[in-house]
Amino acid sequence: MTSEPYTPVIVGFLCNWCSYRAADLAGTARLTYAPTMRPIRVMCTARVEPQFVIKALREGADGVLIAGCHPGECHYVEGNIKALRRYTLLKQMLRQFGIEEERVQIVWAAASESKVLADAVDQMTLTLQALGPLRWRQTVLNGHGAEQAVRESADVRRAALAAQEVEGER
Amino acid sequence: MTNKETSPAGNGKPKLAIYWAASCGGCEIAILNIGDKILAVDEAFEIVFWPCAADFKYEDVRNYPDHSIDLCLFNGAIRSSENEEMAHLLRQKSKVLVAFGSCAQEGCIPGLSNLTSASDTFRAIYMDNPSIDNPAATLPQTVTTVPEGELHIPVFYNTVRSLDQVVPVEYVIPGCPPEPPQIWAVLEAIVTGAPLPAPGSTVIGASHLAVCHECPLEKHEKTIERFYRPYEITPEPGLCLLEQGLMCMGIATRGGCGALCPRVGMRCEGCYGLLDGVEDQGANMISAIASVVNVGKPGDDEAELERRIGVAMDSIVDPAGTFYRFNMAHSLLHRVKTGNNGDVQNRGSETA
Amino acid sequence: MKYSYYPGCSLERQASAYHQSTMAVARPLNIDLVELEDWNCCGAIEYIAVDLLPAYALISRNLALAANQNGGGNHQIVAPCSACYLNLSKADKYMSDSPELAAKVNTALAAGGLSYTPGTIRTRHLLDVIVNDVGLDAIKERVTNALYNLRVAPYYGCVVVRPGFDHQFDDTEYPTSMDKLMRVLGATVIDFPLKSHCCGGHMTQISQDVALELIRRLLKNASDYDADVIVTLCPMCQLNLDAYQDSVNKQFGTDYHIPILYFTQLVGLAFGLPATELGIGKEFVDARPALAKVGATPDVTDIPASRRDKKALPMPRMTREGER
Amino acid sequence: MATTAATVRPTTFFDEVVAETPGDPRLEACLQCGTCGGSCPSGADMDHTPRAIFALIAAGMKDAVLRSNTAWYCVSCYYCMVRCPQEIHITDIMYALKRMSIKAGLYQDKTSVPEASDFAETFVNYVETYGRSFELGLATRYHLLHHPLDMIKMVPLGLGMWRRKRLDFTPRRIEGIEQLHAILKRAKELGAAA
Amino acid sequence: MSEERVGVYVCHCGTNIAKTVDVQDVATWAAGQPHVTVARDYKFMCSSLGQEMVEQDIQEQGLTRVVVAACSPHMHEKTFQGACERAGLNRFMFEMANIRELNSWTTKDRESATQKAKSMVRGAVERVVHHRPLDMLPVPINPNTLIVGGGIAGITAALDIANAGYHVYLVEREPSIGGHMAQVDKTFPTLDCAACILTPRMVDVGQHPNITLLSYSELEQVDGHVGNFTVRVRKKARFVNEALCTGCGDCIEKCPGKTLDEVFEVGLGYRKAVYKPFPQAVPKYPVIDTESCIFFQRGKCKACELVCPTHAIDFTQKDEYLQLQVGNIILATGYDLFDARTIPQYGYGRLANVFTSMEFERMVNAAGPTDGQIVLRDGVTPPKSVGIIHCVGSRDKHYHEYCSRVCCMYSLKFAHLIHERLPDTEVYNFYIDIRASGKRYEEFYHRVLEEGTHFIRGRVAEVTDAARMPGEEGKLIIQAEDTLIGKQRRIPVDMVILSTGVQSRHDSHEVAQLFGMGCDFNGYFIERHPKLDPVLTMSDGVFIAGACQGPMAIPETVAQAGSAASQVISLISQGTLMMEPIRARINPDKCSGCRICNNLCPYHAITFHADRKVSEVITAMCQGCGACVSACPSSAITGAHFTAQQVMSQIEGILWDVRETIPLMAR
Repeated sequence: MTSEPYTPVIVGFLCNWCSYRAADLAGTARLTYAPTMRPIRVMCTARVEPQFVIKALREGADGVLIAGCHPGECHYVEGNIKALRRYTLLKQMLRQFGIEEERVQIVWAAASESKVLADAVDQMTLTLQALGPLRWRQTVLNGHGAEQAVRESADVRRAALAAQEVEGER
Repeated sequence: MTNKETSPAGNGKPKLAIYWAASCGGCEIAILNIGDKILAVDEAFEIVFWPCAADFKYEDVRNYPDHSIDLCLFNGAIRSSENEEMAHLLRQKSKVLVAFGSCAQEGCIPGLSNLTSASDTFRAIYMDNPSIDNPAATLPQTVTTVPEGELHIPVFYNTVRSLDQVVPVEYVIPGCPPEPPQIWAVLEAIVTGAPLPAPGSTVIGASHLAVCHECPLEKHEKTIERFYRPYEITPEPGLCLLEQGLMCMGIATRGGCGALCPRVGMRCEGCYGLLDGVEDQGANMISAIASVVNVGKPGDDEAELERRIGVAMDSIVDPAGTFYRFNMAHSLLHRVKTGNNGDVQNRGSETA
Repeated sequence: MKYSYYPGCSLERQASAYHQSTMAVARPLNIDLVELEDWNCCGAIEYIAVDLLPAYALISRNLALAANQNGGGNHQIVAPCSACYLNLSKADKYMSDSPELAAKVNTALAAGGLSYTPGTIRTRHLLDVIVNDVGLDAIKERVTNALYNLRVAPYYGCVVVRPGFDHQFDDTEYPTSMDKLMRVLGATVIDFPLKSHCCGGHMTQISQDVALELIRRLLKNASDYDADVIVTLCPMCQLNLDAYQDSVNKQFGTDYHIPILYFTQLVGLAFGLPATELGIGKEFVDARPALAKVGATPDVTDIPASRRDKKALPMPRMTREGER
Repeated sequence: MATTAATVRPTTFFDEVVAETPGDPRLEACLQCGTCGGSCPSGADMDHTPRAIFALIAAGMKDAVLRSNTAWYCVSCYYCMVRCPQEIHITDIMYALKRMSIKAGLYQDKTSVPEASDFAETFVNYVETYGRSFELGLATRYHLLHHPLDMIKMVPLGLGMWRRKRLDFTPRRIEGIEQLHAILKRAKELGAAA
Repeated sequence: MSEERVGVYVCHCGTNIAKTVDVQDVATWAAGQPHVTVARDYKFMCSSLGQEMVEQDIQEQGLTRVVVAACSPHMHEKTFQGACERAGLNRFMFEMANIRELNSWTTKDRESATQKAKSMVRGAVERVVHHRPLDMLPVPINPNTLIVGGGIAGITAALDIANAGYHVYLVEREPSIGGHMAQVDKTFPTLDCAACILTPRMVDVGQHPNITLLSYSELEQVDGHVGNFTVRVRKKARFVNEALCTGCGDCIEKCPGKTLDEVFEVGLGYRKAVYKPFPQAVPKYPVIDTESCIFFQRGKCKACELVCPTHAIDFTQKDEYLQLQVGNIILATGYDLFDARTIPQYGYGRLANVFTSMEFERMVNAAGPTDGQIVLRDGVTPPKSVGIIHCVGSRDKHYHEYCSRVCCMYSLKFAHLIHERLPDTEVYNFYIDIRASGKRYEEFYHRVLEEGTHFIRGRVAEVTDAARMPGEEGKLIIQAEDTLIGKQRRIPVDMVILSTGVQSRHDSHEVAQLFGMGCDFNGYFIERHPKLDPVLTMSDGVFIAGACQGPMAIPETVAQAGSAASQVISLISQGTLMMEPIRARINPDKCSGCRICNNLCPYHAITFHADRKVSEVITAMCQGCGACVSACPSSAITGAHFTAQQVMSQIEGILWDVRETIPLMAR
């Protein structure tokens, strides 16, 4: 299902205390990684509302990366655990919308773990390249197309009749 | 708005239109449920279009001058080309267009079919349905040639939309259906010429606070270990249902209904839709609910933490259908992912 | 409890006593061991030294067969030989960690019409199954002929406890499962300091001088502690300590006569099974004199009077887990 | 993606060793503490302790490393691996060095231990032929090759084994031997291609 | 919103950004974006000229918002906020796009980097137009201070603050203050007697009019926020009435209940059931340990009650609870010692003559269980040879990856003390590296070398009593590789000392949670900045000092304690404190009283008003994490400077290109 090679766009929510600093450190250490992640700083992963994630996907991102402190190391004690709970439920729901699991990821990167963060971006970029673009606006904008609905109902009928023929020959 | 303008028929009463698009008809009944007050409505308005109650043809409406209808209550979602055409037509003819009820406001139950595609819907209705015998695989066709000529029926769209996604509306009256006292309050205000809020998809006939505000059940700090479906437990009376593990949507749902469901021990399903300042009802619900699921604490092993949280969230069955029961068509995602041909793509292990 | 059983090459002949005694005690312990059909050699520690991919393919053929035999479910395979246990669990672990390796191995397996998903089969050592699945309480109930007064040195060797891929069941430095098992059987257990040191492995073939020195250390230590028998759980350890004991005595001018038995043989004896059914008699160093010391009642005089000197400083309390 | 021609670091011997080891052996993390050398049962007999071998690898001294008897004296006890404070996969690296030394042909050097590699190769031969190992054949063939004079010493042991029914005179062949051959052949091709 | 006038400034950062990002292109492009009034690029935005450019534009062009695309906000956000403020613009009308650390330094692909920079700028522009002016929050400061932990850190900080004229509550878990330093015999490298330098300070604490010493007490609960904390302390029952007790010690002498002292004597000595940890204990009052007291266990005895001349023994005493009001808190909870039993191959607990370093400290201490005699476990035989093993539990991924920083030096001290007391005894130190990087440390190392200590460079593999060769019988054999000669060695010795490292307190996670702070992987409290703010934490008004922050020796501990004290004193002297206004606020007109948020706040900053059925955030307690903001199902909670509108707009902004290029398929 891989289409033409494309450069994915990832929206990255980085917590101010660990992962944003990890990202800063990745730069300071001149770690090279894919320029696909567009960062948004939040004070804590607990500030990442599920609707931010959904909004990013809807507005054209191919994936969303949430990055925070390791559980137990949150600067706000357990904000990241709240984030993990929301993320877990959100993913279960996104699956119902046909959005592949890999498109929304959470990663724990402490302030010193610049490599972890850089690797996560690279890895996610590869994964998204394999999955192909998401183009959610296209899904929404084209979904109700009239022509298409007409074509489809014809398709359904054709398929059903073909199936019956096969049945009949037996 | 002023309601003293002259109408084409010239009897001086403001003109009222009521239309039923993709919906169950409950909204029409809700209007009748205002009881005796219906006479006052008849008294105050001249009804110029109400296919459910009186014999009007679309052609009649087409012949009205533009903006000649003073108030149009439009219920139902936009599901077919007919719905869409009527939305445009009534928009053109009406001064004030009101999205009446949840279907028109946010897609409501018809909107849930955005979790599938038109072809899958047809397949379910006309082919795979156990009570259907359809050997010729006859499906609704938009164009059919008969000896007399070509017949046309409306196109069944792939995606359900709300009214305001098709045409601009002045006001929205939420609810599935809107509660009769609220309907009357709005109509009364219009009849008496009371000032209405500024138009622009503005919600009227409802509260600006969540259902919890009207709900008499006792509320505490919330910590939830797991969730139950309504048949699994008998809720303790007098106690917040959400705290008892029932997925009550009241926290994220606009009030105005008087919290009728929770009062009698039924969880709120969210029919009054989202609150002002909220972009996505389901996403807000996820955030709120997941926050108070009392699983995991700092210092837990990371893998174990993820596993346990996963298990707790698994007790929420069909999150999309639960959190977007009424709001699907108005949500940020709007529908399930489709391929270039509009087909629903592989959806993993979707269970409902 | 049902398991796939992977005997390994040694148990076919060289260590047939281990196989015999395993089968003999499996019945009373309610362990159902179903031998993996047409299994092949695990490659010991040699194959991996020659070629990487064929070595993993060789091992994985067994895992694939086991997965098929069990209908693709999540199943367990029991290996009594330490090297087999290591190889099966190691291959599974490394393939789980490296999808790339797993893919290559699967390409090779495909040439034989097989495939294997890492993580499908869990490899267990026989000792782990007996101590942790059957449980010491259940074993205790079965003991009819307790091994009172027999001084045993529990000898684990290396690769059952190290490196302890995913399913580590005992300490890598100071294992105690077999100590506990032997105590349940009524034996007097020596706190054997070299319990997890090396028996020489394949060095008996490659550089006998190196191997004999390693064997000597173990025999000396066991003898320093007055062990009657060394009890082991690995065919290689048994062979080295047993068959080369004579060579050690010749090389170093020592006179060790310490029989080397499999733990399953002692379990069998304590259950009252006849020695012949347990393969006793196949060992080079005759076990009969040692086993003759088994008494009907525990010898109370053997317990050392441990009065500490008043001036002595207190010993640290051992509160570590597993020491209770 | 368009990138400017980056300077590519030439592959070093260190890289080769890491590439030959499955997984991430973490070799670069060695802090030369000597826990491995101290723990090794055959450490006293090695030309270089494992720690010293790692230093030699880092220094790029390929010849010295692949000629050393160190890897061949490894008894696979895994003490070094579980004790290493940096969690370096030492035993796996030893296996990798054995393979590299066979490939490079350096083990044939008279100062090293050709016996060990030949023992391994003889063993592999039997397994590849029959699917299972064959102790008698292994011992005789290998000893005839390397220690013909010691063969006589082996006789009592062999006889003892036989008397105790611990020895087969004929190898056992598995039923699916052709399947195994096909698998191993493919694996070797894949290994060679890499 | 269209009336907002945004200035965009793209920094070259010399070539740091300009090399990879086409900064001129970004600036030219930005000038054409919505809301943007002026867009410029400049060599060094953070220079005074760059800042002046911003200030000038604000004043001359009437900018209402400023975006600077440069380095990390952690680097220069405050710099540019200052520039805005100088030009009369509220500091929060500013946003930074980090196109250096997060962009130009991480790729060589100029085209992608430029595109990413544009996205980040557009995101910042879309966000900044929704910014609201915010004011810093003033908070009054209660002048009392709580110090938790009465080791050398707590003692030092308490005296510093008390001497400045402010009141201190010093809470200590054990019956006496003094901490680990009181257990130690000599301190390296000066070989001062620890007791001689510590006890005068302890006495000062006990007598200081500005210090309330709460020993044998534990912290139960902390509420409130900087300037105004309410703390609940449990004063455990001593069964000795402090008002009557003179500390004469008669009760201790007559007590028949003897038990192993596992705390102060680390299991090497005994104490009575009624006891003081050590003779110079402060406070001087003993405590009765109910576990070993014959009266508490069997109901009979009361020997202490009989002999007490002042009738101070009170078997009916109960735990007391105290409520304290303080403005600041210093945590000086110290460290635990690594448990040597964790490493079985070193034989501790199994092999009698393997000792831990703290056991040895007690042994060489003249007031210790052997009166300072260095002897084997039999209590009489002096060792002829001693092996000291460094890095036990440290520098090892299985235990603690970090260096414990004190072991090398105390191991050298041990070697010296052994030479001093037992001149004929051989001492072997097994080490990986000798870390002697303090004042006069290296010189001390040289002195020990000259005294004839054997240094073997190699981490010990195992300690065993399994003799292999003649000469090893009856000895402990230390096996290691001597890495300097590349050979395995086995050294038989009589005594082994394990230089165990330090680790965080076993309950550090619970304590951290009590104070709403974070712990790192190893359980050490996280400082606000490891270099620049080592004693501040993320919780305003909570400071840390000493080894609860990480392994450190006495001089650094004392320095940190002094630093924490001066931070507290400066806060108190200010009277009020200005705090960042990034806080949550609940709009009472939108709150439905659903109470979802009520227990989400780790700082307990949210209260529910049952009468009005609305929840409220106590602004001063809020730390601005946003957990409640995200959770509010009514969107009634706004997180200042991180509002949903601001973030959603930023999302639209950074996705400007993909949003616009997705084609609308024809109907």
